[in-house]
Amino acid sequence: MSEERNDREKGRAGAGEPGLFQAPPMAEQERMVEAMLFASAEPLSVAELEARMPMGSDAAEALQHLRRRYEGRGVRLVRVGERWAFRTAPDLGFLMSHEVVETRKLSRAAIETLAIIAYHQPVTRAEIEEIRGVSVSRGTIDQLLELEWIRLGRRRMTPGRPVTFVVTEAFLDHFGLESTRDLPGLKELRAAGLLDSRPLPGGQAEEEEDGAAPGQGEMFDD
Amino acid sequence: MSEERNDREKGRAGAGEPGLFQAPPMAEQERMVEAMLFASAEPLSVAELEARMPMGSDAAEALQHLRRRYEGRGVRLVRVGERWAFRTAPDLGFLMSHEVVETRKLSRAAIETLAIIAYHQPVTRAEIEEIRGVSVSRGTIDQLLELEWIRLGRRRMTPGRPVTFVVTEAFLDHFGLESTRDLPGLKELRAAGLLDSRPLPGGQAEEEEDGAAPGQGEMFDD
Amino acid sequence: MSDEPVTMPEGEDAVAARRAAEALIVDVDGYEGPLDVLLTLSRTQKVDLRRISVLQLAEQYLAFVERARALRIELAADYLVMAAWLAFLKSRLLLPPDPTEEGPTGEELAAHLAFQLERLQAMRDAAARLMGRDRLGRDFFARGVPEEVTMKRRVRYTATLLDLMQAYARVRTRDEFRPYAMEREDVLTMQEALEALRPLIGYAGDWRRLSSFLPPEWRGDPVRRRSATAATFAAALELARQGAVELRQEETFAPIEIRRRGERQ
Repeated sequence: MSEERNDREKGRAGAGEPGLFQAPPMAEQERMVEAMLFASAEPLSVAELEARMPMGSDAAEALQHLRRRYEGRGVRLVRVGERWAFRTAPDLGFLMSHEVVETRKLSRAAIETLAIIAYHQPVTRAEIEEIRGVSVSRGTIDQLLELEWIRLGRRRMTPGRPVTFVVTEAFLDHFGLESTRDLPGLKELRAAGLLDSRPLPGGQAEEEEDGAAPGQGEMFDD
Repeated sequence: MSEERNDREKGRAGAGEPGLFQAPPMAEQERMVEAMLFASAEPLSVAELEARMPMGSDAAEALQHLRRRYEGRGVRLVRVGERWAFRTAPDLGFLMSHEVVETRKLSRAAIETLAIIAYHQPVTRAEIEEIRGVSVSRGTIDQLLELEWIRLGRRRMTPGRPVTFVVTEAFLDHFGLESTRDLPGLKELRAAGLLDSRPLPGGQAEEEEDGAAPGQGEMFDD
Repeated sequence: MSDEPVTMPEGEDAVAARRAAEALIVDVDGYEGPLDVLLTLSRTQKVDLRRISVLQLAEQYLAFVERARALRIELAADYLVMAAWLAFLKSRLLLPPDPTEEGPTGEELAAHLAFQLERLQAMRDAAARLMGRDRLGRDFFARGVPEEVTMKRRVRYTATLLDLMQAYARVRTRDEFRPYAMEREDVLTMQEALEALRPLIGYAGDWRRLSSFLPPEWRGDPVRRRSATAATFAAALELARQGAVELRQEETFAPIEIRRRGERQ
């Protein structure tokens, strides 16, 4: 830089030229154009550049040099109508979008549907709805399919031949299970304190638990 | 560019490397960093750059190459604390009258307070007052906080746990400093003992200062 | 703040002296506190701040405060505290040290004041150098058209095995998904009691205690018993209203008795 500066001083000192002062050397003019285009909020024309540069400067030539200098770089000097501006190289556009991965908890509907599929697979949508007591939205199933935690199983050999859902390898991976048989039964859930919220009155809950085990057995038998 | 692209393809194709994909060649990484920094008005950290680059990229090395490439140009790659940014060369400021943003004039109190925070950080309000010999108005601190030139540091582990103030990266950026270590005259001031907190002999009422010395050491020690 | 040296000669140049004094006093708000005044005063000594005569400085300051008071201008407490402190310092510096006295010597106090003044001056110089640097937005510039980095948000859903098990437990216990309804397991409705009571009443020609009509399976558990008692009582009232039965009670809280109506013996 100091060399360039010296050149500049020399350039300026040289008198007796047409202008009152000689224009700075081209390398210096190139620096000027570079800085102006970098800092400007809008593209600048040759005339606008020259209006801000020392007398006798040739912005058009400086632009040509600058354009060549930026060829193949991450930034390019581009012409916008009659004006000039720096723009990011088009092949690097992907850097201008930043992907943010946001981790979100699965919705309650989704996790419950998933749990029912895991415990009762293969299971039809109607069965899921019966167990949950509310209808299952298309979106919930789609989301689980998209996550690749469930997939379509064989069609049920009943009227209408409804599709069934089963969980996938990816599901087992995510939840750290070797097989769905590793899923704890209701008794274990209760023992683990997961069922302690308001047990059903009377013996009914017990009955239900008892019932769950064989049910599950059936479900998971290969 | 086409050559570089070819290199890149080759680089990616090379299998059997530790990463899943090999990082693009350094020339390509340099272009990426160039594009990202050119596109941003705010300084970016190595981590922020790498988050947007292909796996295995080394933004720190690319920055070193890039910095050299822009030496003496109209635009320079500067370090601002832990971040990097392109800034126009200061000797070309005269071309930029169009871009000058009128800033509010700071009061003398604000300027002095800012300098004291920069040179003595982390520093409590009581310490600033002790150095200036006058109370610091809320407005002064607020103004500096608003400019984002100062921020709150850790609380001092002394009675009352007073908050401390430190300068920010925006401060470094504004004054063209790479780090607080580059503050003008810092070494001389420290050598002259003028950055020591020297309690009043006899130690009346100035206990609060005791904590200042280690705090400073932390901040400025290399 | 004026940078001109402040001198206060006695006599001769009285007008100039007064103007200097007034400048100081009138500007007292312009001063950034007593330390600032002292720093200004110390400049008249035209020596290194480390070697200023604190004694002389104290005298200048006290004279300044004296003049301010002569002009009936109120001084802020800070200034008076500083004046008192400097008077104390002056006495320490003038009197021979008393070895029995505790605390710092006059020299130590003077050295500290000199340090404070030097440090304040150093910070002012540093501030000036800082403000004199090339500055962003004035001497060097950031990118004029920063490109927006578009944030693409990709949501990754997670759930733990615990979430899964809890969800299943929730569904299976149905404690949160069933439309809200009172638990009826231990409640005998009046309708049920009526249905139970009606066939039995045919045999009750004599007064019998109402409690004997409780369905047997509702007698054990106290909760069930209470519900059944209430329901059966309500059913009995209903039957009485219809004219099918008569009810009586010997006294308050005595057992309620019931018999079929119309068949007197």
